[in-house]
Parts: sequence; C-alpha cells; structure tokens
Amino acid sequence: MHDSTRKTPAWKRHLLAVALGTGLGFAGAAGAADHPTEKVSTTGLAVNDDTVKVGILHSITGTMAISETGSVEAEKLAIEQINAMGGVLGRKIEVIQEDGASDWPTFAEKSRKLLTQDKVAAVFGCWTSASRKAVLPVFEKENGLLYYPTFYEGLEQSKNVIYTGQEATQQNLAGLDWIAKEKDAKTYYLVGSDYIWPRTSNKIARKHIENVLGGEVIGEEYYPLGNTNFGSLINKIRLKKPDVVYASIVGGSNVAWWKQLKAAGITPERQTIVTISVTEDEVLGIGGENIAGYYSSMKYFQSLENDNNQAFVKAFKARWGEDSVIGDVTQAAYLGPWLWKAAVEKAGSFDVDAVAAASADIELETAPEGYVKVHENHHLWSKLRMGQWKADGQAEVVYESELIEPNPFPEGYQ
Amino acid sequence: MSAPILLAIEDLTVSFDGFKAVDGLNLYIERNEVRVVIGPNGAGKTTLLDLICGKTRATSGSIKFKDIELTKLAENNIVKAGVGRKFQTPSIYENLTVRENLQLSYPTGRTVFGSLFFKVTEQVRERVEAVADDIFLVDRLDTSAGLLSHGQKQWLEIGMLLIQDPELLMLDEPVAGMSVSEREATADLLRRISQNRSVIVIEHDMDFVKDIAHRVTVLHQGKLLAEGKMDDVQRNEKVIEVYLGH
Amino acid sequence: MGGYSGQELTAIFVMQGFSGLSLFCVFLLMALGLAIIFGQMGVINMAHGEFLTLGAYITWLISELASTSPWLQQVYFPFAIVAAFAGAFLLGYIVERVMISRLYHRPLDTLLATWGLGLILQQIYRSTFGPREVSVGMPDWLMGSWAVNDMIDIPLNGLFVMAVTLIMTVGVVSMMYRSRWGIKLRATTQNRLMANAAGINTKRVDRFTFALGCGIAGVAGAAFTTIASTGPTTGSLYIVDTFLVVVFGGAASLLGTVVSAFGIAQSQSILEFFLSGSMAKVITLLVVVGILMFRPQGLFASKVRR
Amino acid sequence: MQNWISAFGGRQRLLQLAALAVLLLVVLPLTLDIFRLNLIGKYLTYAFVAVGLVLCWGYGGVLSLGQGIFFGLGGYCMAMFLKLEASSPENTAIQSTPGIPDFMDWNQITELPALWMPFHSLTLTILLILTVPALFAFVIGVAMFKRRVGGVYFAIITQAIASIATILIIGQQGFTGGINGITDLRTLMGWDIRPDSAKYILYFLCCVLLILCLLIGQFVLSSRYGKLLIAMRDQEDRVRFSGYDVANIKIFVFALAGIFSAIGGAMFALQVGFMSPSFVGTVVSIEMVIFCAVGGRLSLIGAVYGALLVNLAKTLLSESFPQLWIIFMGALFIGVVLLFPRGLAGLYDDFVQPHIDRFLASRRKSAPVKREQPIEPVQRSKPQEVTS
Repeated sequence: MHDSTRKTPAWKRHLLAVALGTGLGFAGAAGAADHPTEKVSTTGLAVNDDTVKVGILHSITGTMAISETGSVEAEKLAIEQINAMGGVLGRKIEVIQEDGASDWPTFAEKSRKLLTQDKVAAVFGCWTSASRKAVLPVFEKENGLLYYPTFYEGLEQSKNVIYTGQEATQQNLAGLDWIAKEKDAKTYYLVGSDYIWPRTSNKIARKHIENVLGGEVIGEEYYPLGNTNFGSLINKIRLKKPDVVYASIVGGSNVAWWKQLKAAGITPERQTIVTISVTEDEVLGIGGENIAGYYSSMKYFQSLENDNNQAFVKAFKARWGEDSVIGDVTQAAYLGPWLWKAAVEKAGSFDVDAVAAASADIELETAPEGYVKVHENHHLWSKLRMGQWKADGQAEVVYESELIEPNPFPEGYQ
Repeated sequence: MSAPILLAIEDLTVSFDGFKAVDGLNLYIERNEVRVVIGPNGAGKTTLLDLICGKTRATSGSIKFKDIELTKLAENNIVKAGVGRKFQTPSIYENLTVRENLQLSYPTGRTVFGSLFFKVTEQVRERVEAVADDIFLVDRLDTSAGLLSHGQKQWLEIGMLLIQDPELLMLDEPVAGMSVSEREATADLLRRISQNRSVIVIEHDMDFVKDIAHRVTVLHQGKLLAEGKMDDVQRNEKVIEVYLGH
Repeated sequence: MGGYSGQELTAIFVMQGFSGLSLFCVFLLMALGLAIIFGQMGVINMAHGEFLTLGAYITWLISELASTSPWLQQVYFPFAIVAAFAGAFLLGYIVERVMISRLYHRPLDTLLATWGLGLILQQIYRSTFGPREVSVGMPDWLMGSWAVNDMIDIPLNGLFVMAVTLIMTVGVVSMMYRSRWGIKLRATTQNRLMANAAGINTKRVDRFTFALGCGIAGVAGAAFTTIASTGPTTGSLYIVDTFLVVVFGGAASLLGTVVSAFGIAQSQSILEFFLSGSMAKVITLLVVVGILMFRPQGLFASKVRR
Repeated sequence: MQNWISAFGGRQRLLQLAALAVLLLVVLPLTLDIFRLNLIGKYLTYAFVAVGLVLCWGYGGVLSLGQGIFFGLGGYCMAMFLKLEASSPENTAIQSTPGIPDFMDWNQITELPALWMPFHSLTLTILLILTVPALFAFVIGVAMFKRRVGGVYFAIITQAIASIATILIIGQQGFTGGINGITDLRTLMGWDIRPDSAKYILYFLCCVLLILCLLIGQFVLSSRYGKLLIAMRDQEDRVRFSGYDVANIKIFVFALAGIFSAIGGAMFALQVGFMSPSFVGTVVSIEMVIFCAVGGRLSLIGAVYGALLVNLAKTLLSESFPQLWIIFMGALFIGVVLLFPRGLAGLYDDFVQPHIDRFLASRRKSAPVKREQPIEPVQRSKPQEVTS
C-alpha cells in the first residue's frame, strides 16, 4: 500500500497519534451509560451500546485516488483520536470503508450500500463534484448524512450534507480583492480545466472582477482534463500580458502547466499567477521549485502557525509518516468527524434528522484552520488565506481574511 | 462463326505505383465460349480477373459486359449483372455446412432485410440439391465445409457460382491441387456448365487446358502475346520463347 | 491582433512555432514505439502508455538517488534515459514472450489482453509508488529557458525533448532501413513464412521488435518527466491520441507517422492559439477522423498489388 | 411451431434463454434484497451492450471500441426527458429562470435550448432513443464500411470518436450538465422512480427488454443474415462476389448493436437515476467489450452472464480488496483472451452441455438432441485490413 514505504511501525505510529490526539484538548465524552441506545438511535442506525458505525467513501483506485488519499488519512486520524478520547456518546466509532473507484455510479452504489445495508450514522467522503452529485439523491432519499471535504463550486445546499470545504465565493472573492490591491491589477486572464468547478469559479471571479473591482477579463479558456500541452496558452498570456493569471487547472494537467510555465521563462516576478487548485498535495507532483513565488487561494495551509495546527500536523505525520503533506482538503476532511461528534453530542442522538438540525451553529475552536462554525446552510464560516509557495513545497501565508460567511447561492454572481 | 460478343475489354490498363500489371489489353469473349488464359507468373492473369469482377479498379480502359460498363460498377452489382468468379485458393465458408454455403449463394434475398426474412422454399431446396448433384457433393450436403477435401472445396466454390446461374464464369486455377481423377471430373463438369454460358479459366496444367479450351489467350507482362486455338498458340514462337519453352 | 508591435508578433510567431514543434515531438516520441509495434507487427498495444509510465518512474527513482549529491543531480539524466529504455525494453521482452507471442494471428485480441496488462501495471505503480504524482528533480541545465532576445524565450526542456526525439527517430529509421535487423523485420512483416524459410528466426525478431517499441516508450516517459506529470495514470493520457497519429500516418509507414505527428501537432497548436483549448482539441480530432473516413489507409500507404 | 423455434435459434438456445429468464425474473428477485437487485439491474444494462457486441464483433467481426457512445446516447435521451420532468417550474422556483434544468440556470442559460425541446414528450423520447443511435451508427457505418475500413482501424477510429464525444459533453456543460452529468432524476410521467417498488418494476422492465433483445438477436443469427455474418467473417470477398453488399451487412449489425446499447443506456438512466459522460468514453467502451469476451463473444446469452459476473466480481472484490480488484480484472482479461477465447460460453459448451445432452438422451432415447456446432472464433483479419 501507499504507506508501506514509511519507516515507523504501524502500531507505534498509531499509539503516538492517539496520544497526541488526546492532547489536543477536545472536550471529553460522556459514558455510554448516560445515553441508552434506544434513546440515541431511533431510526435503526448501526448503533449499539459500545459502537457506532460510520462510512468512509473515497476513491482508493482509479484516477482520483491521487487526490482522495489524503482525505481518507485525515478522516481515519480524526476518528482514531475521537475513539482514543472515549468515542461519541460513549461509543467507539467503527469505520466501514468503501472504494468509489473514481467511478460515479460506484459512488452511488456504495453510498446506497453504506446507508441501507450497513446503516451507518454518517459518511465521510466524496471528492469530485460529480461523485457528490451522484450520491446526493441517495443521501436525500435514504436520509443519510454526508461530510463533504472539497472546496467546490457552490450552487448546492442539502439537509443531508455538511460541506466542510469552501464554496466558490468564499474561495474566490477575498483573494481577488487582495491581489487586486496588492498588485494593482487591472487585467485578468482566467484559465482552467474544462469542467464544472473551474467554469463556475471563473464565472464568479469574472463577475467580481468586472462589477466590483472594475478590472477587465482579457481571456478565459479551458483545456480538456488530462491535457499536457500548454505552449499555445503560455504564448497567449505572454502576448496579452495580463496583470494576473487566475488558474484552476487540475490533475496531471496541473503539473504540465507549471513545469511549462517555468520552462517558458515566465517567472513570478514577471507574471503574477493566482491558483485555486494547488494545495500541498499537488505541489508534491509539481515540484516546489516549479511553483515557488506564485500564489494559492485557500482556507488552509500546512504552514499555519497556530497551536491547533501544529498539534494536527504532528499527529498526522506521526500516524501517516514524516513525508506526509497536508493540503486544504485534507484538513477539511479532518474536520468532518469532529463536527459530526460535536453535533451528535449537542443533539444527544445519532439520528440523522437530529444531528442535521443540531449542526447549525456548531463551533469548533480546535480546528487546525482556526475557529470554524457551521452555518445554517450547512457550509462553514471560514477564512480565506493567500499562500505564496516556496521551493520546499510549503506556502507562506501572506494574507488572511476575516471569517467569511458561506453563500452557496450568491446573488449577483449567477 | 462469329457468335455475339459477351465481354469486350478495350485498352485496359492498371498500374500499381507505376508498375503496369495489365497494360493496354484488348480481349473479346464470345457467348458460350470456354477461354483459357495462360502466361508465366506475373503476367497479369489474376489481375485481369480482379479487374473484370471489380476487385481491382482499372487505371484506364473499359470492360463492357453485354453493354454494361463494369469498371464503374460495385462488385456486388457486377455479380448481379451476371459475372461469377472463383478465387485461386478455395474461398468457401468453412464454418457453415455445404448446404448453407449453397443456400447463401442463392441469388435472392441479397439485401439486409431480404436476408433477414429469407425463407428456404421448396424451389431453393431443389435448386441446392440439383447443384450439389452437379458438383458431386449431394451426399455431403450437411457436412461442415471445412471438413471437405481440397478438391471438394474447389467444386463447392464452383457450385456456389453455378447456383447464381451467371452468364460469365471466371475460374482461377480450378484444378490446382486435384488428383487425376478429380481433374477429369472437373473437366467433365466444366464441359457441362459451359453449355449455356461463357467461361474464362486461368490454368497452368496444359493437358487440362487442351482438354477444355475453345480458345487460348497468352498474357505476358500485362500484354496480350497471342490468342487462338491451343494448337496454333503452342506453335507460336513468341509463346514458346516466354513460356512453353521453359 | 491589433495593438501589438511587429517585433512582438514575430516573437510570438517564433514561440508559437516552437510550441507546435514540442507537441510534435511529444506525439512523435510516443508514436514511434507504437508505429513499430502496431505498424510493423500489427499488435495493438494498449499498454503502451504504461511502458511510458514505467520509464517515467525509473527516471524518478534515479533522480531520487541522485538527489543525494548536487553533482549527481546535474549529470544523472542521460543515465536515467538509458535505464528507462532498458527497463521498458526488458518488460516488453517478457510481455512478448509470455503474452503477445500467442496472439499474433488475433490482432483484436492483443488489444484486449494488453488493455488488461495496462490495468495491472497501473495498479502496480499505484501500490508501489503511491497514488500521488511524484516530482522528478531536474538538473539546472534542463530548467528555465534560453532567452534569444528580450521577447523570445525558448524552453530548454522543449529543446531537450526535441533532441531526444531526433536521436530516437534517426536511430529507429537507420535501424529499420540500414541494419540487418531492419531487413529481417521487414522481411518478417511482409512474409513470415518466407522469412522463416530464409533462415530468419522470426520469433526472435518479433520479441526484439516488441521490446524495442516498448523501450522507446520508456525513453518517451523519461523525456516527458521534464514537461509533464508523473503518476500511475500518466501514460494513459496519451494513448488515444497516439493511436490516431499512427493510423493517420498510414500504419506501416514511419515517414507517415512523422508527417502525421507534425500535422496534428501543428494544427492543434495553432487552433489552440486562436480558439479555446477544448475546442481546438475537438476540432483537430474531428478533422483527423474525417480525413480518415475519406482516406482510411492513412496519409502514406503504398498501393499494393494483392 | 417448429418453424418458430428454429427461427429464434433452435430448441437448445431457447431453453438456455428460458433458464436465463427464470434466473432473472424469478430466482434473483426472490433471493436478493432490492439493493442487490437494483445492482443486478444496473449490470444488466451493460449486458445490452455486450449482447450487441456479440452480434457485431463476435459474428460480424466488427469491433467497435465506441459502444459507450450509443449507451450514452440512449442514456442521455432518457435522462433529458426525466430531467425536464424534474425541472418543473414549481421544483425550480428558486432559480433565476424556473422551469429549466438546474445546471442550465447556473450556466446563465435563460431559455431551454432547442436540442432539449423534443424531450418534453415521452413518445418522442422513446422514438429518439431508438432512432438517434441507429442514425449515428448508420452515418459512421456508411463512412467507414463503404470505404472498407475494418478491423483494427475501425476499432481505433471508434475509440477516437468516443473520446471526442466525451470532451464535447464535458465542454458544453450548459447543454449537457458537463462532467457531473444529468443528475437527480425523479419521476417518469409523474411516477416516482426512486422508491423500492419502482425499482422492482424497472428491474423487471429491464429484464423483459433484455430478453426481447436476446430473442431479436437469436432471430437475426438464425436467419440467412446470421449465416451471412459468419460467412463474411470467414471470407469477406466470397460474400461480396456472391452479389451481396458487404458494407450494408456490416452497417446493419453495427446499427442494431447501437440500438441495443441505447436501450441499455436508457434503462441505466432510469434505474441509477443519473447519466454522466463517464459512460460515453473510451474506458467504459473497452470494459463493455471485456464483458462480452468473458461471456463468450459468440454467445448472446453468454454475454449476459459475462456482464453479470464481471460486475459482481468487481463489486464484491472492491468491497473486500480495493487494491486487488483492478489487478484481478486485468488478469481476467488476459486470461480470457489467452486461455478461453470462447469465454464462459465456451467452457459451458465443452464441460456442461455434454452432460446435459447425455442426461437428456438417456431420458428420451427416441429423440436424440442434436448438438449445435460451436463456431471457432477464428479471426483471419490481417494487420493491414484496409484494401486500397
């Protein structure tokens, strides 16, 4: 498996992680005796006096395994830490993990299995929008609860989903404001992989640039997923000389894009580039030296200096190996089990309706990204940070916004 | 004695990347004639048959069959016009039975929907059996064609042409690989089927050629070298030089 | 294109031409191995991309070893290319021996079997190297660009890929048309029985040819680490395009492969400049498929007497 | 009666079909819960494609690596109809333009595109599901087969077309829903397709349609046309020089396979509740070929078992060994091609059928059962199949 190359024996890492987890200082759990099973679970979920089952549903195989591995690791870490603290309502969390295999109907099929066969109390999973769209009707019909970690295009809200990543306005607007001011930018060039998230993000960015910032979008274009040749695009950028290139290129294309930029002699001094699709995970493949000096607009970077984050990074590395890196989505995935635990404890019940209702206004003081709070639209209040990449693959946070209210259906941006 | 002309080939040329396999050929076949085409390897004999049946397209020249220009016609329409062709290596459907081979060649229901709703009528059955009788295979009708001997496969292919009752039948080396007795049977078969149609035969076996040919055409390097009765051709010095003399 | 100076336009024209040339080299390097395997042997190797990936991972492994010393870091790359070739060659040799050799009379079946092989290799890469992409550390002389003047920057890695492509192409062509192996190969593909009768060990020729094609894919993989990503599915990104290049060129003709790679790359690159990337790709593919419908034998196919 | 039996494949084939029907319509619904049954229903939609491939690849010798296009055409037609119904003005009141599908609204489309208009009517939709793939196959077929593009070339070109189709669907997200596809399908003419009861009904509908397709397939193969397909695979020139238009024969079988695939796609959209471009692309198209090869490329019924078993194996293995199942699948493909080119059906013919024959013969000595001759999957196609 992917972590077989790492040195520390598994049990040792595990113990260490648990020890660190307890040290994080989350509120202790009450014993199961105070919460009889027939009271905390009235809808036939897989809850007994000792355990509660949850599902993890990510792609372990296929093209998306690249991206989803970190989320699985983060979710498992959070669950292990919660268990080490006594679990949720006195019950240990048991994980049933399923492979979505980068295939959307498989996601739908597996989510149906988790909900109807395994009766899990919550599912942590999905990564791409397409997989979330595929499982959403299943969760709504079977009344399940999904914690979805990825930053995404917004335009969605469901009782059955808690979105722990940022929606598009949270990720784009504050960053654009900052870069416009910082670089005195007037002209923008929007590029992205050709699918829904880059297109929607760029749509919001374009409205903001044109209507709020008074700038001009001088180019907007999309390349097929998997495209590895950006020569023509780079030439166009060179010719049009935009103040800012705003990029949302994903996957294998991403690596080619940055490498070719560097090879074409484009430097961060000559050309400002802001990307919304590069986290520490992607930098591993791109190579820090190829992206150093450019900006990512994210809510979380591994280099954040608060205590929560340092404990989290330490625990994560202890559990999954020193070489691990933690990106925005990985952190958001880590929040899922903690948010669920908090909501269950607030509701005093595992029932999905109760947990969903209790979720609004749940606060987490201990999140690695800092304070977060669940909005009643089931997205998180969060900050936007602008990170400037360094050659070692870490980012230096150069800007941090105030807490931003999630707004999945933004007026004036549609 | 000039019987009406069935097939008129004029100035026929085909070139493959500059190499002229058939070069300015003129050839006339009469009705009910058995014409044998001979010539050394590479003389263009098989290419000539390919040109007539449409497998190869002519570079220039014309092929008129009963006033129909064949050079522009699709292969299947050439067949429908009444030209049948047997290939050098027996090409039959080895995974089907002899009966199915013959039935598939029966000349109705040749469109997609015609073949989907094709019914084996009494008439078809009788015709299949009659042809099978002609080609000495009447007791092998339900044998898989792949199991036939080489000679029998040759006959079956001839039978598949016969069932279409073509006016012009072209046979490429019909007795190659046959035993002496099979050869005699084939010669006998050819005489019978040439009663009411023209036949073009390519053959190397001179005894067999003598046995069946009305007239002989000798090709050399894609050009006509000589034409006439077998005896005359055999005495032709040019022919002796390039071919028979070896 | 109003508002730009003549100098700017010239610069863009040069760099745009270069960008088309790099894409051409990417296509050609991928297609060379395939042209030998598919064009000469008639084997459809759907796992061709995975051989490329193997080359890329070998390069990565060596770059990791080399990263211990700054001096090694500068010189390892040529060795990595040789190692990538050797690794892919060896795997190709084994695959031919175990699998392909039994399927020569069933070309469509090689397609299915090699697709299965591709799946297995991808998963092995994923399990061994992890699902994440890896970054190959580049020597300094491969980074950045060569500034011809203020306007024109020529990417060094593009130049490097071009050089590799040129060497490989010349090598393959001279092997095909100058060496004894080339004669044997062409004899075998034209008439296997006769070649056997003439004392050519056709099985060995097959094995060597297939392995050589895979080896070239390995070199392509090594070269592509300089311009694109290295992950378990890297190779599969190229496979459809590459087959199209080979078929479009006329499968049996190496010259055809070169010309078709050039044509497809330049038109895609130019279209990308004037349109959006996705549409450029769609239009290029459509045109190629359209031409293939009118000229199914590809651009260069000799008319053969049969 | 005898005529009818032979017109649909003969007694043995019909008995096998009956056994399959009993399995699908009686045994599985009685033994599986609705979750598993719905999965089987999903796999059966792939079986439509595999059955089409048996006709067009196994018998016709035409390997298409683009069957996903037809599956997608059928699926998208059905999904568009269902999506329009789900996007009633009441359901979409919060949109800036109520009454159009949600993804259009996000893409600033304010009016239903003309392309979508026909999908207001179910009759028209069903008609389109059947005719659009047929027409598309016809166009590809005319372009390719009339020019004698065959074998490997056809495979690669269809693959390229599938890849173009995927890029187009993903790129035109305002019209197609992009990479997410068309999701959240709810009702068919007001009938909710999501509850268990509906899933049962859809499953049975799917089975019945599949059996119908199998019957059509057996009818085609038993007719003179079916013999022609075999003949054409063996000796294409002989067929041509027996007065047949070979191109038309291929076009028909390709179109028929396309229609079958489209029916599968439509049933997929109904049972799974969405449709996405990942069912149009090259990967899924090759997988379909594999289902067919595993089942036996010369057996219509085998293809159904192939689709079922491979997918079942995929589901079960991915539950217990997520890392291993891909390797297992790969090994399966190689194994089938190298060791059992006739697939499951070949194994059945060699090992099971003789026992059944013996058993039947001992029961009814008066009527010995005639073995149908297995047909060797020889492919005489040479690498360069294009005739110039």
